Amino acid sequence: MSLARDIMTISAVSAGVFFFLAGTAGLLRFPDTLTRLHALTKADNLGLGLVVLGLLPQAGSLREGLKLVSIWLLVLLAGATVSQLIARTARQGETAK
Amino acid sequence: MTEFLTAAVGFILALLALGLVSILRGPGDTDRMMAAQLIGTGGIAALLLVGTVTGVSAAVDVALTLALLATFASIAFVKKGLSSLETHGTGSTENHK
Amino acid sequence: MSGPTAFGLCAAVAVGLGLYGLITNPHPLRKLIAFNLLGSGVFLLFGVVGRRGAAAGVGNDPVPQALVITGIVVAFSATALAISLLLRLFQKTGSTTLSNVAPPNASSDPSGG
Amino acid sequence: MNIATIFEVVLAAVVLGLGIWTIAVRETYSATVGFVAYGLLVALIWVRLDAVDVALTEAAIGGGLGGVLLLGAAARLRDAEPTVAEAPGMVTRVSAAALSALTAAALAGAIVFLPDPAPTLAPTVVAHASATSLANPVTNVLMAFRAMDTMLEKVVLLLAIIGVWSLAPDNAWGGHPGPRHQADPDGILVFLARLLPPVGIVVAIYIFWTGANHPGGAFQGGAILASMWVLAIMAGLTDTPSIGRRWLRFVLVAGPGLFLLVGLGGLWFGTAFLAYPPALAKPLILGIEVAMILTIAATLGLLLAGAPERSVK
Repeated sequence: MSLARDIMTISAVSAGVFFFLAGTAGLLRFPDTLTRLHALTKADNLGLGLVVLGLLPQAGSLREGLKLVSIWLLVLLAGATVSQLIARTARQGETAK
Repeated sequence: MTEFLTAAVGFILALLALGLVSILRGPGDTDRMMAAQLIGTGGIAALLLVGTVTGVSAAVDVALTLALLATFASIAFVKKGLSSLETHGTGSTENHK
Repeated sequence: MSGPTAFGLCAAVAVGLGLYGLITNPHPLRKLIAFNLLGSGVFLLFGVVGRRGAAAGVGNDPVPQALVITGIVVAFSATALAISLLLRLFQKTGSTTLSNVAPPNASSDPSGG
Repeated sequence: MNIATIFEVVLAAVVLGLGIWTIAVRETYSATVGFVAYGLLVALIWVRLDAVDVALTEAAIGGGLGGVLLLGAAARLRDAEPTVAEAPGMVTRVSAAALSALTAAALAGAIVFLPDPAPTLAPTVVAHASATSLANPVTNVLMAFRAMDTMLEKVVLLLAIIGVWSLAPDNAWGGHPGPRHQADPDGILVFLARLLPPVGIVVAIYIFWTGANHPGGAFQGGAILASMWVLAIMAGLTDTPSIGRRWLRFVLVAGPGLFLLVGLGGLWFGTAFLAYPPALAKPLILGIEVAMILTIAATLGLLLAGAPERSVK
């Protein structure tokens, strides 16, 4: 049982770290704001989500688990809103030029 | 298990530093606005992992606080960036003083 | 080298960096940021020393912890007051220079920046 | 050298790199962004140092409110940047560098050669925890053993807000602090500002309540409340209250006022200033903290908003 939990943690956290890696690579390589924003949101949504998923089996109680999930939901909400606002700003900057 | 999670935090931190370099160097203001979002997400992931590694369960509470306040900071980043663009760039809109 | 020692060295360097920025940077807002960096280094030094005082099931000496929490709040309110002063100065004179020399004379030396 | 130490060295290096960026970069806006990042990562160091109470405070202030404060100033002072051309000369720079290096070296030496049986007050604090029936040692120190410090800190907050308000131009005195934000009714920001504050208020109350036995407390909860309030103001859903309002002034003095009253009561009934009667210690502390969280939230929000600047009709 403990082994199964550990395997799940290791695989999910590894996948999460991979998405952070992909997001960072995108930030470094992509040419303009909108594509970089696209890369960043991958790290946000999937990276953190998978890390949270991986830590769930290690959480001591139901309350801890719920807290972990609510953190992810909060970050999702924030990420969606903020990237909308940034994209809108970038768009306005382009049309103004 | 602990070793794996610690290595994962170290890796995420290094990626965070790389991402910050690219964002802070970035040509436009809109690129810099992403910084708060990136640090928020990466910081929360690192915090959750550190909390699990060291067995400090209250680290989840810190992550919860960070999730709310990083959202707030990101919004302020975009909002302040917007107003400075308005007064600086287009100049067509004259609203608040 | 143990972990807390690494953080202690980091804090010592942060104090040095803050001090340097506070003295050399001409922009008042940058001076404020440098001062906050200095303060944060001092707080971290408290934390590192308090970490060595872990005892009786408490991971970090609670008295320096309480001092640091108070310090962070006071530093924040002082920063807020300083920023208000700075914004008012800018509103009144149109510049943020702290020198007594009138701004037109200062523009004759464009080498800085 | 095990993997945990390597992680700690990496963390210290990243934090230091951000510190150097903050000092060295040319643009003020970038320096501010660097400082916000620095604040968020310092919170991670505090968790690693097993000082979670401080980590919560640092996350709330260093990463959140403080960053927003500096950022707002940087955005408004942007035009002022080129006029400052009085960079110090070479002599000043070199001597400042020497002085800073000396200070850093002295502090580093002090850290490396600390006396070995480290002095600590932790056992004393834990031994007296039964006096207040609170299990969080930091809350015990803040609210009981060193309550005088906390009370004076609240007075400092009050003085800071008086100082900020006193910078208002004559025609704006009595008005609303900060600029008025226009609400975009279909905007996504308004949507978020309607959705997030209820969640934030619940989290703030949780952090406040858990502070009795686990890390947390009035200040951390108050900072979250303040950020939610300012979020609603930034979205244009509400305006800052005009500074002449009676309820506002009452809230601003409630925390330190109640603290002072309880302190004087201790002098009257008990033995010393701020001495709580043991049976009433917990309810009294709770009462003070409830007043304090409101005061802190209002004060922090108003400190972020700044001085009144819109002229009153």
